Formats: sequence, structure tokens, C-alpha cells
Amino acid sequence: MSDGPGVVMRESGARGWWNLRGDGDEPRFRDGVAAVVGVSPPIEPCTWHAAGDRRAYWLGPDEWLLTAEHGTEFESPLRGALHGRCSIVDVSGAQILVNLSGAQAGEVLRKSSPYDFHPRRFPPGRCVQTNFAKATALVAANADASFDVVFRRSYADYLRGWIADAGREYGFLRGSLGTDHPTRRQRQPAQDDD
Amino acid sequence: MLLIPCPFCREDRSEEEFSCAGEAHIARPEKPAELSDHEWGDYLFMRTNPRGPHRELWVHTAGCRRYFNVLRDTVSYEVLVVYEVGQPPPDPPGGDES
Amino acid sequence: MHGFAGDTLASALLANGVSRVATSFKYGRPRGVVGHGAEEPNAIVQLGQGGASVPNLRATQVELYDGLDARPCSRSKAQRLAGTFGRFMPAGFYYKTFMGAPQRWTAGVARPTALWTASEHVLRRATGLGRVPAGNDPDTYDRFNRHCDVLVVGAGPAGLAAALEAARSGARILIADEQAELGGSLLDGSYSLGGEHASKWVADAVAELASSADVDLLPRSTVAGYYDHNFLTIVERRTDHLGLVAANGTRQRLHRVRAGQVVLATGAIERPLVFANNDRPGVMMASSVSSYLNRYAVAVGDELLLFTANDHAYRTALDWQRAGLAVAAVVDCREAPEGGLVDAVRGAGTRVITGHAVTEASGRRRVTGAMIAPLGPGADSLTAAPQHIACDVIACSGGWSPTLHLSSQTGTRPRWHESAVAFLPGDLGKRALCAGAVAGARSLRDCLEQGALAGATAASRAGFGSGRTTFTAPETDEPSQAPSRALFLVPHPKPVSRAPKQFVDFQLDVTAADIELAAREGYTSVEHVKRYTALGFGTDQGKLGNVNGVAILARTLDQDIATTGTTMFRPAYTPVTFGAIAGRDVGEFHDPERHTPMHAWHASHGAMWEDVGRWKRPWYYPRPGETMQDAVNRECLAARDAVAVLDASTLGKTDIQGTDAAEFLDRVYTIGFRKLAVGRCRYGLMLREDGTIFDDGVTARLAENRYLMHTTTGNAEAVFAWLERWHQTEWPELDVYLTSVTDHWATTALVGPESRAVLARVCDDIDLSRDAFRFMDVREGHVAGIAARVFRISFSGELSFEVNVCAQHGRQVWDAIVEAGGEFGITPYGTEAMHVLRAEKGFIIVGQDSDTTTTPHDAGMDWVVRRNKPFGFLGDRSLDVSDHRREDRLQLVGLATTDEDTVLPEGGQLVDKPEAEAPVPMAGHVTSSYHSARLGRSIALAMVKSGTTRLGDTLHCPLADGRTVSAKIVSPVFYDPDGERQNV
Amino acid sequence: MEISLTTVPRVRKARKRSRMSRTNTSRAENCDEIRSGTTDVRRLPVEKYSLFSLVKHGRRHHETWQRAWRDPSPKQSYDTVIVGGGGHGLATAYYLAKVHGVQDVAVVEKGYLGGGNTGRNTTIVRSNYLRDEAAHLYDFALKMWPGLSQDLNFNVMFSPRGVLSLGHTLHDMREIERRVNANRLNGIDGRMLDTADVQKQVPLLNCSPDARYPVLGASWQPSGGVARHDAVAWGFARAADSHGVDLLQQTEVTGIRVRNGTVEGVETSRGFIAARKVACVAAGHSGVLAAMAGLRLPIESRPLQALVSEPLKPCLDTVVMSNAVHCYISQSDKGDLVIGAGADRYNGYGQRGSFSTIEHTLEAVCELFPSFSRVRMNRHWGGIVDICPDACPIIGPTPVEGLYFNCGWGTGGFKATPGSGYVFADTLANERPHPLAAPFTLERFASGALVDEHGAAGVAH
Repeated sequence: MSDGPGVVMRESGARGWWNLRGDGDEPRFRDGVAAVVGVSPPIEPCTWHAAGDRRAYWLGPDEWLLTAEHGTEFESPLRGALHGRCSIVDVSGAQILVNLSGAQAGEVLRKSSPYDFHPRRFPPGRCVQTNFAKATALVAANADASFDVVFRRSYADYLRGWIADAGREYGFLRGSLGTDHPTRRQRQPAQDDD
Repeated sequence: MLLIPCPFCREDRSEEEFSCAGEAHIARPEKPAELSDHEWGDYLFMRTNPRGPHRELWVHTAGCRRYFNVLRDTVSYEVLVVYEVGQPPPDPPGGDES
Repeated sequence: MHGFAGDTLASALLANGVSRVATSFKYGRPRGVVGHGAEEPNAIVQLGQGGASVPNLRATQVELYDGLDARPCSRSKAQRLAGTFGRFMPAGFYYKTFMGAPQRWTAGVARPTALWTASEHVLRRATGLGRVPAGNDPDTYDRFNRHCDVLVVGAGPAGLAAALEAARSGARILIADEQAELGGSLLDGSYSLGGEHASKWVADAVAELASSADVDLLPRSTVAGYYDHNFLTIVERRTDHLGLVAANGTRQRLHRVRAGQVVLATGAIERPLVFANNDRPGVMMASSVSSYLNRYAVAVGDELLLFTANDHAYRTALDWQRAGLAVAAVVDCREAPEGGLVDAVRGAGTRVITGHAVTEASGRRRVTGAMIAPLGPGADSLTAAPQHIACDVIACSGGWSPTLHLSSQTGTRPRWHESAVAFLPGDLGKRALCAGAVAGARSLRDCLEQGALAGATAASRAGFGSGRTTFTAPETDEPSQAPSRALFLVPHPKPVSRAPKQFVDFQLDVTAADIELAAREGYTSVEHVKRYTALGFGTDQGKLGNVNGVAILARTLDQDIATTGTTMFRPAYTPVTFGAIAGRDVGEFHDPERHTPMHAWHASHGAMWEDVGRWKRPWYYPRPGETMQDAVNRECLAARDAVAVLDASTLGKTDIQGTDAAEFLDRVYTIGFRKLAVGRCRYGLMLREDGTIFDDGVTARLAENRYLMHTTTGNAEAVFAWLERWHQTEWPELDVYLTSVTDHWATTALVGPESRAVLARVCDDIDLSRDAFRFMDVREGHVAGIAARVFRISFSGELSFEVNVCAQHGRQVWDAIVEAGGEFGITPYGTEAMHVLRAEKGFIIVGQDSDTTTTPHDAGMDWVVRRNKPFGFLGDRSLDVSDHRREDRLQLVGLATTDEDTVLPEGGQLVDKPEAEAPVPMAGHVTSSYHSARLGRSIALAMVKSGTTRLGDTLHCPLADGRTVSAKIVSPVFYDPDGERQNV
Repeated sequence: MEISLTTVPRVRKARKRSRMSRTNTSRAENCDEIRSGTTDVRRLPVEKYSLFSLVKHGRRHHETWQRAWRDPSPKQSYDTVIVGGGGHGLATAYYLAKVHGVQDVAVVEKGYLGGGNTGRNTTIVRSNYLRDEAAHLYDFALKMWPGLSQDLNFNVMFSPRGVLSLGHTLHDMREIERRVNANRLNGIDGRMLDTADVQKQVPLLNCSPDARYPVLGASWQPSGGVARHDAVAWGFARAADSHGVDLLQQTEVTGIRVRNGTVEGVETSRGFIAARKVACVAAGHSGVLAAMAGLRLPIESRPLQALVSEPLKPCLDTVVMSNAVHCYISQSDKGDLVIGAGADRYNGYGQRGSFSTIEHTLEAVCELFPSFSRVRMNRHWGGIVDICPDACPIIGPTPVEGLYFNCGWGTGGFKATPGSGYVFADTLANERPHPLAAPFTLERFASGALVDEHGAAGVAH
């Protein structure tokens, strides 16, 4: 293809993921999270915060998804830092993250979800949990105009196939991301999926 | 194909993301053991099923997974009000039901 | 045959002199092309052969490509017969006959329905249009979600003006049109705009839109459906103009559009005039005659007769003349038409006959002339005998019917406007606007101005622009138009019932006489008439015929049209390919397959699969030469005698944290969890509020305020939603958080007497001894070097350890365990062996041994119900309703067949008296049934009325082949009744 | 249960009576009398439909056909007012007049006869229900279909072409086996088919073992089939009318008058109509009527959708249902593929549903019949069905004396039309539930004796 792939899917290696619950209106809660994780849980619905490798995605009014580099230990420190009503659960095994980049990455999302991913409605820093094909996913808009898509492991074989199929008409490439940053471009040799 | 404003995500989101959990404000009796079979059956099964504004419980299944109440017209399908669980039911807009 | 680029199949057929394109179903009459677009009722063709064939396409909408292969969706031989007997087949005739002879005549020999069944067989072969493709669809389709601030439907003058205006406001615009090119009616006519041919204006408008940011143009895209909250579907035909099969990519795409505002600029469809033999090939819509001439350079005949009730159609006469062709006459039903177009036609020397109507078309295979006669004042009589005028084309225009299908789909009833002689869209509320001909505009200038205003208004409602238009409509050269005359049925010298057929709906052969008959028989509601005569039920959904039909009905009933009303239009506007609606969700993507981390291992070890919900679970692992029973026997014996391993990752798992976690569990389970010690597990039963069994599973207390709940595989999501619902709606005060961890954990169940020895090889930081790690304990440690949570629980009755690790490492740990078990003959087993093992122990499977009526008492599980908890539990009260206290309810028992080798069928019904006549009272049914390798006999679980009091009784299971299997009622626990094996 | 079919002879006896009434039809050609709609005749002379009458009228250019039913003005009072002019209501009126001699009956319909679910369903007729109570009721109805056209002298086009219910998982197959065995013992025809048998019955069906949910087998009820929905409403209407029942169209009930716990009549858009008994047979609108009498029902009203393709040459000779893949499909005599979709998951009275439901249904159709993928959908629409918690009807009295309901048929009422009308008429006439209807009173929602038929309903609720 002369003008390059329209859609590139890179899958992240193993990372740490946690489901965090608590009262975001409590400054102590927010500070406690920030102190341990290095990033505060966003209060604005459907947004995410990042600091370096670490991210906090808003999932609900008292629920966040945290991610950090593989091997990070958050559970005990967070339990220690947070008091009162909260819950922290390791869900590292459940999450698969892929990054979709390329000029037509948005088209793949439009084939997969009823959500409006127009940049006006979904600028960098936004994230949304929505239907994705016949599964559900968390989609986040990155500053480099790419998207991160996080879905459940048991659906991964189905969704990898779905995304490859949806991207095929635009020229589709599959690559991989490093294990550290969800979206750091590691220009590894990407192979054509077809 | 409804467009439902999720009070937690604070966005209008498409019907596919939600599930309807039936009529709202059907509180579980505090002392079930003190009810007759008929009273208990009423709680379990009897519904108002109105033609017009209807208070329903919905959940944002594919989104934030939170339950909330919706006042929706079952004829026009217009979503009139959404409000959080535990808030008092708003009165249906008066008199103009077809 | 030859055609030109840009031709439709219809224009090419007409250019090649094909006038007959179909045969009518009921009467066997020849039919020709009538229209030039979506309204065409006759020219219905089947394209291509084999799996790629497409039935029932309108030739007027098929774009020509090289090698196109089409044939009419012809009717069968039965028609010739029908042509002869058509007179005895009025509307609804089939309701009145074929009822069969009274039973006394047939003396019970034939079934009363036999006559209809036989007739139906013949009728079915005669009906139907095209054929189902002979093979699977070679193409793919997809769905595409779109959002826009303003959706403009239709790219004629009004639609283009609306899109231009809205686009200039900065709003996100989508404009869709069913034709290959944007421009709508401007493509068909000989209009000029701003002193130039209209096509120049169209090209400029399209160029401006195409270069605007956030404007998407969708040609070859039909807006098919308009649903609640401004959701619309658009079918885009991406490759149909290139060939039968898409060479590359998606044949058709369904756009699922959510629009802030919708501008309906869908135009109008010219209305036919109903007169005798108006179905003869050569009778066409006036605008279609112009379209074929102006756009496709096809003259559909030599000598034109124009029959009109309005000024607009005079353009067709002018176009015809301009092409150097002869106009026999213009027959205008109005007494004194005047206006620029009329003057222009008169000025060209054409004979204009006013106050007259065409009463009948002459000619058999095609039109050879027209009978015309003067109309009386009420248009319901003729004032002189008809005279003949020779011609070979009759172009008709009864006026214009707004294309209000989409507006009607929203539930908005169309309203009849006497002055417009048309139904116009009803009130569309604040989210949609109509512009142009659909809103009743009659001049091009009005269309442009209405379009621009609608575009500006829609944009401003969506939050863009001021709502004022910036658009200046180009000059048009339109003369003023006089009002048209309402003429829906041309009188004939004979009454309607005796006149030659006056067709209202061509495709379904509905005549004016049929409508009169329906009304005469009392089918007076417009919906009854539609259903009784089939008016509007064709693939054209009555685009041409409906208004005439309603008007004829109104006249018959002596009502006005507004009172008579119209039927509602349903989606789709034009038919939509099934595949396009299904999108990619067929074949490999039909429903997601969920896989565990060990899926690839199972696949490479020859697993046969069982579908459980969306999961693929190994069912059994046959070795070469083994039957299923062989494999299951081997797997079961390995678990009983040595060691076996099961992938149990699919079980639902919920992490429950909070100071009220115990209270929460107490409320949702029949048993209590408050006193469960940390590090211990307990089996729980969950009920629906109606007291029936919903789910079961083991819950472990991991810490003071933390539990892990296991649910069944199939119910995992329903249970999680159930728990969230109760917490969020009824008990928000409880300090408890629920997190689904089903996908986080990979679970390897290590089962059998040697399981401890195997585990010990890969785990050195948990004391596995009997007393340190008791039955129903949970421990944390490492397995194969990976942090693991190990449960000593059992669904087989054997010593068993369930090893849970983070799914990232699931495969690695599974491999390590399988390798460590090698010397013990470790055997992977699937769901079938799992079912046999648990049935030997009398453990139920929720949903198999229980159904939605089974209570804990029915299942013999009172031991897990605590009726003395402070709150009670969900479903508690329902256990006491009168029907649940009946003693003759179905209760769980075991069955031992008299013949040990016979395995009862699951689902077999049990009776006490096998030889009784139907209806035979049933005592119960078999829920689970297997051959048990360990016991060397068949075993079964069953639900039997009063079963627990009937131990020792013999029941009989009648089989479909007439045999009966007898079995004795026994305890459901067949093996190790004291449960000693799991405690070793 | 000893109910079985001992009740059928009553239909036969009655048929004799109605046949007698038609002996003087030849004198009945003065349509004006009938058209005027004012005659107060009890047994109206009605011309018999037949091939001969078609020929006779054909020669007269069809100018002298009588009205199928009168258009009377409402009387001030009736013995029984039936609210709802759909198939079930009209059948009730017919059997009430014919079998029980109760002719002082009006059917009150807010729109036009048969305009609700009767004219919107996918016309499947079968009786393969699991539980004895439901099986007996539906099979009683099924056994009435073959004689219905003759009884009504109106061709309802019952076509017993057989009904297949596919199984796709081991769980499905277990449930099907259980149902087929129960059916056989209840005297209902039915048997299990394996995949090869299914393929033989339905050559175009995708029976590949590689399908996402492969066809593992099916249950087969040969005596099931389809009928012409409008004809059922019109046939019952014409027959009821001929027995003196007043059919009041465009008459909307706006209130139910109750005094001291006893019903007195109905308020309508054409004034108050007094009645000793009011029988509501209004499907999706039952809740609205119940509220007028101060009652609530265990019913939710939801759109159930259906769609048709363009007409095709014959390609599908039976009815195919798939519970797991969510669709049911047959081919009409016109050639349309008639496809039933699911019920929406939220209440609605809009006779239109969610487009997602249509998408899911067509996914299933294309999956089961890959060669239908290029076929096109002509129309889709919705009807408002009355969904009951146990997917079974409610037939019988209410706490208000004289007020009866027949509702809750949900997604599967069409097949029961004659039986439903028959047992409800019997219930009304004798003021106690017909034995077949006895398990289906409102009382079961207090006692817990639900008759769960979700498995047999064939539609995802």
C-alpha cells in the first residue's frame, strides 16, 4: 500500500490494573490516591488523568480504573492510605489494552460503537465505557489522536479479529506496544495481519 | 431508539448502552413476613403499566453501571426527567396525556 | 442489449424498445415501465445467478454495468388461467372459498383443511416475485454509526440549499440521496438557474459542500427508516453499480445515524391518473417521460399524449417538442388552464384540449391511442361520448404526492390539504423540518428558499448560526402556475364495476372496483381496505397508488379525504437488504466466543466444545478411536482414581468489600455468612424474590470485610447485575463494593486422590496437609512461582484443589500443573465428565436439575436455608405462599434404571401407568442422566411429584420409539453418601 | 385432567343451529336492510360464501355483495360488553352468542376490527407447550383451527405446515426433549428431529457443525402452522354479527363505571353503555382498562416487532423457530418471508420498537439462512403485547364483580384465538372459570402457582 496503513493496532504487554472504589468528593480520598498512584482520580465524568506511565480512568461516580507498569504494587499502600468506604481490587488479569492509531482509527470505532467519537465531542483526555461490537470496552482519546481501547480478556480473541476486520478496508497493521506506557510508540516491526 | 441522558456520565447516550429494569419506586416491603400472600403477590407482580408518563428504573449497563430513574412517556417515548435513585418521583406533567 | 454509462436498467430497456417488462399477477396483463425511481411498481427484475443473485430490484434504480444479467421476476403459468377467471377473483375472493366441503360430505375422510392445503399449494407457486439466491451470499456488509448536527435527507434543490446553508454555520452535516448523483429533480428536468442549466448550480453546490469541513455526502444512499429520538438508518450501496459481487470490501453499508436535527427534503412523487386500462405499457408518469428524455436521452415513444391536472406537467410536452417529437395533444382536465407553461405549449402549436380527460387507453400489448371525453363539473361524469386520439405514449400527471414516508414513520399522521390536493407531513416537533416539495412547495424558487431557511433553522436549533439565511436563491425562469384540479378517478361511460379495469395499485392489481367492493362489504376503514384489497402492500408500498386509493374510498363512502385519512407508512422507505441490517454480526462475528486463558491448550489437545453462554468450554477430550462415552468414562475414572484437571475459569467471580459485606451476603443468600471464619468457604443458594432457585456457588471470606463469591458460568452477568441492583436501589446505606473479577482469575481445578501430591510439586509455600488445609479452606501462596489463591472445594466429591491465578499467568500455571501431574497420569476432563461426577454425588446444576419453578425445598436443599436471619433473605417470604407449601410438588430424587445399562434420556417424562391413554398423568421428568463408569451402571436425577416420599417406587419413562424404561426412585446421592472422599 | 375435548361437541351442536339459520339466505339479497344497520334482527340472514356465490356475483360484476357486518349504533345497555375488537374479543362474542345463546352483546373497539395485534402478528399456530395447564389450553385451541373456516364460513387459510423449534445447545436439546415428551403424553403431536432430519425439512437452513450455534436438532409439531390473521378477525366478526352481536367500531372506552364493587358499564367516546358484565380483551391496553376500574395487573405492555421481506417464490415450507438464536420465520402464501423479532425490553404503547431488535433478528436470520442475506426487508412494524411474568394468559374474574379480563397472552396469543374466545365465553356465561381457564386466574399471583412457559414462548423476554 503506497500511502501506508490507515489503521494500526498495537497491543500492550502485561500491565497492572486496579479497580478503585470510593468517595471522590472526599479530598482525603483524592489526596490518598494521588499520593500512592501519582495521579489523582478524575472527578469530571468520562475523563482520565495521566502522569507518566500511570493513569486513572473515570468509570463511574465512585469508581476508577487505575493502571501502572507491570509489577507495581498498589493494593496494600492504597489500603493503607485510604480510610473509610473504599475498595481496591486487582484486575490485572482481566484487562487487555490496544492502541488504535492511523488516519482511519476513528472509522473502526464508528463501526464498533454507537458513541460519538468526533474530536469535538471526544477530545484528548476523554474516556468512555460503551458497547464495542458485541462486547463492551473503555475507549480513551489520546493527545496524539490515537485511541486506547481496553476490554475484557475473555473477549480478546473476538475483538482482535473484529478490529482487524473493520480496519481491513483502510489498510490494517498489527504491532505491539511495550509493557510500560500504554501508548508509547515503540516502532517495532509491524506485520501485516492479512 | 432512545437517547437517554445518563445523570452520572452527564451525556446523552444511545439506548443500546442501557437496560430497563422495570417500574421504579417499587420498594421492597420492610417486613415481608407480616404480609398476606395477596399483599406479597402485589409487590412481586402487580404493575401500573401506564400509557403516558411512566417512572422507570434504568441502568447504564455498558457505561457507568449505575441505576437511575427515568420519567418517560410510553406513547411519545420522550424522556421527560432523569433523577437519581432515592429522589422523590417527579409528578408527571399534568393533563396533556393523549 | 447495449446501454450507456449512466443508464439505469430501465432507461436501457426503454432505449432498446422493450415496452413489456412484467405480467400482472392476477390478470396476466402486460405491464411496462411507469416511473423512473423508487416508485416503480412494474419493472421488477432478478439480477444475476447463483449465490450472488438479487431478487426484486427495480429496474429504474439499477445502474447499468458491463455484463449485467437481469430477467423479470416473472409470474408463472397459472396467470393465463387467472386472466380468464379474473372476473371471479375480486378483492378478498380467497376469504370466500376453498373452505372445504362440510364435514358431513367428506364423512371424516379428508381433513377439513385439505382443500385449502391443496389450493394453497397451487397458489403459492403462482405468487412471489423473485427467487432466493441459490447459494450463500458471497458479499459482506457492515454497520457504521454516525452522528451529525443536521442530517439532510434528499439532495434535490431544497436539500442542497438546506445543506449549503447549514454547512456555512459550521455544523456537522450529513446529506444523503438515493440517486447516484446529487441533484434530485434538477437532474431530470430542463430547469435553468441563474440563467444557466441547473446542472451547473448543482455542480457548484456539491463542490462547496464537498470542500467544507465536517460535511459528509452520501450518494447512492437511501434513508430507509426514521426512529425515535432522531435515529435514522441509511443504506449506502457501495458497489452495486459496479457489478453483482463487490470486488473488494463492503457491498452495502448501513449507517446508523443519530442526528441533532433532520431536514426532510424528500421531494414528491407524481401521482398517476386512474382511468380504464391505465396499466397498458406506454402509460407513464409525465415526469418520468421527461426524465428519460432529458437525463438518459431516451424517447419512450413517437407520439405523446399528455394527460394532466396541473401546469407542471406541461414541461413534458415542451421537452418532447424540443426533442423534435410529435405531441398528439395535451388533455387537461381543468376547464380553463392558464399560465406561462400552458401558453408556451399552445405557442408551440400543440393542441390543448381542456376540460377533458382520458377515459381509457386503447391498445392491447401497448398503448395505441386514448379515448378522451369532456368531464362534468364534479369530475364524476362525462358530458359526451369519448373520442379516440392516436398516440403511443400517454404521459400522466394527477399532481404531486409529497414523499412523506419518513415523517410518517415517526408516528406523525399526515394531514390532507385541500388546496395542495395532497397529504402533507404532520407536525414534526422541534427536531425535524420539512422543506421543498415534501412540504408542498410547487415552484423551484420556493424549494430553494424553503430549503435554505430549513437549513439555517436546523443549524441554529443545533447550536450553530443565527437561524437567518445567507443564501440567495438564483434566478429561476419559472412562469406562475395555476392551481391543479383534484382528479382521482376518471369516470367512464360504464360504472366502475363494469368498466375496463381502472388500476390504482399496479403491482398488486388493485382496481377502483376493488376499493368500491371493499367499501360495499363494510370494509370501510382505510386500514381494512388496505388489508382486504392489498392496496399498498407491494414492494413499492403504494408510492403511486395510495392517495388515489384513499380518495376513491372517500368518494365511495361520501366522505372527505381528511376524514378518511391515510394509512401509516412503516419503515423501510424502500426495501433494505437483510445482510446490510445484519452487518458483520454473522458467521465468525455472529456472537462473541469467550475464551479462557487456557483455550489454545484445549484446542491443541483435541477438545470437543460445549457452548455455555458465550463461553467455549471443553466438553470432553477424545483420544483417537474413542467414542464420547469412552472418553467421558476415562476422564471420570481418572478423577476418581488418580488425578484429573478441569479449566474452571469460566465461573463467575465477584469481589465483595466493605464493612457491610457480610450483611449484604446474608440478604442475597439463603444461608448466613456473618460467622464464616476468614479463610473459610461456604456454599450458598440465591433465590429470586418469587422463592425459586436463581444461582448457587461457593463464597470465601478472604478478610474481615472481604469476600469472593463464585456464581455459575451461565448466570455470572445476571447475578452481578442482580447484586448491583439491590445494593444501588434498595440498600445504598450498606457499605459494600462489588467488583466483577471473572476475567481476572484463571482457575485450574485439580481433582482426585493424587491431587495433593501433584499440587505439592508446584507449590511449596502452602501447607497442603489434611488438617492444615481443610476441606472448604482457602489459602494464598504461590503455584509454579505465581501468586495464587487455592480453594479446597469440590464439585466432584473427590479431594480437590482449585488454583486461581491472575489470568495473565493462567496458561503458564495450567501447563506447570499438567506437567507436574504427568507421572500420576493427570487427565484433562471436560464439562461432560464434570456433570457425571457431580451427578454421582447428587449435586444439582441450576437450570438443568432446577427450572424457574424450583424452590430450595423442591431441590432437597433445606439444609442451606436459614429462616432465622434478622433481615431474612431475598425470596424468603415466597417460600411460604400456599403453592410452595404443597406436598405434591416436584422434588429432586435419584433414579436407578431396572436395566443397569440403559441410560434414560434427559428430558424424559415419567409416568406411573405407561399404558394409559393420552393425556397420561405425568409423575415427573428426568433432569440429568448418565452412564457412571465408577458405579458401572446408569444413574439419573429427576424431579418427581412428592418424590421424597416415594423412595423405592418404580416409574416408567416412555420413549419416542414406543419402548418404556423402568426405574426405581432412589436417593439422589449415588456415590460416597457420607462425603468421606473429599475429606482425605 | 379430564377436560380434554369433551367440550367440542357443543361446538358441533351449535354449528347445526347456525346452519339452519342460513337456510333462508337466498332471500337475503336486499343489502339495503343490512346496510342501514338499524334492523334489530336477532339472527341476521347472511349469504353463504362459496365458489358458487363467487361465480354468481362475478356475473353481476360484484355489485350486490352484502356487508360482512353491520355498522350499528350503540344501544343504551347490553348484557355483556366486550372491550376490544381483536380476534380474541370477537371470538369471545361469537361463542357467547352461538354456544351460550347470549346475544345481547356488544364488542367495543376504539379503532377498527382486528387493528391491533391480530393484524400485526406472524400468524403462527402451534400447541407444543411444556406445562400441562398451558398444553391443554393451547391444544384445545389448536384442535379448533382445522374446522374454523367452515364453522365461520370464512376462509381463515389455516395451513398446517408444521412447526420446527431448533435446538442449538445441549441445554436447548434437554429442554426440547422434555417438552416433546410431555406433549406426546398429553396427546399433542410432536417428535424430536436430528440435524439430518431438520436439514431435510428445511433445505436452506444452515446446519453446518461450524456455525456459531450449530443446529443440534429440533422439535417438530406437524399439526402446527400458520393462518391468515385478518381473516380470523373478519371471520369471527362476520359470524358474531350474524348472531346479533353489535360490533361498535371507532368507539373508545374512556372509563369503567363501578359502584359498590360491581361493574355498571363503560363510558365511551359515544356515550355511556350499561352492561351487566364487562369483559376486557385488549391485550397491550389491558393495564389502561384495569386502571379505569382501580386495578393493577401483573402485565407490562411492550412493543413486539415483526418484519416481512419482499415476496419470493416458495422457499420455506414450514415454520422455523429458534429460541437461542432469537427468531421465528415462515413464508406467507404471498411469498413474503414473515419474521418475528423479539419484544422490546421496556414498556411502550407506540406500535414501534427499537431498531436494535430488528438488527438482532436479521443477524439470526442471516446466520440460520445464509442465502437470505441478499433478500430485502420490505416493512417492519410493532404491536403492543401484554407480557405476563410467567408468559401465560390471565383469564377470569377480577375483584370487581362483573368485570372480567382475558389478557396476558403476550407474544403468542394469535394461535389461541378460537380457544381463548371459547373458554372466555364459557367463563362469562357461567360466571366461573372454564376448567381449562381455571389455572389462569389472577389468583395464581398470590398463591405462587405460576405456569412458567418462558421456554415455550419462543421469544426472548
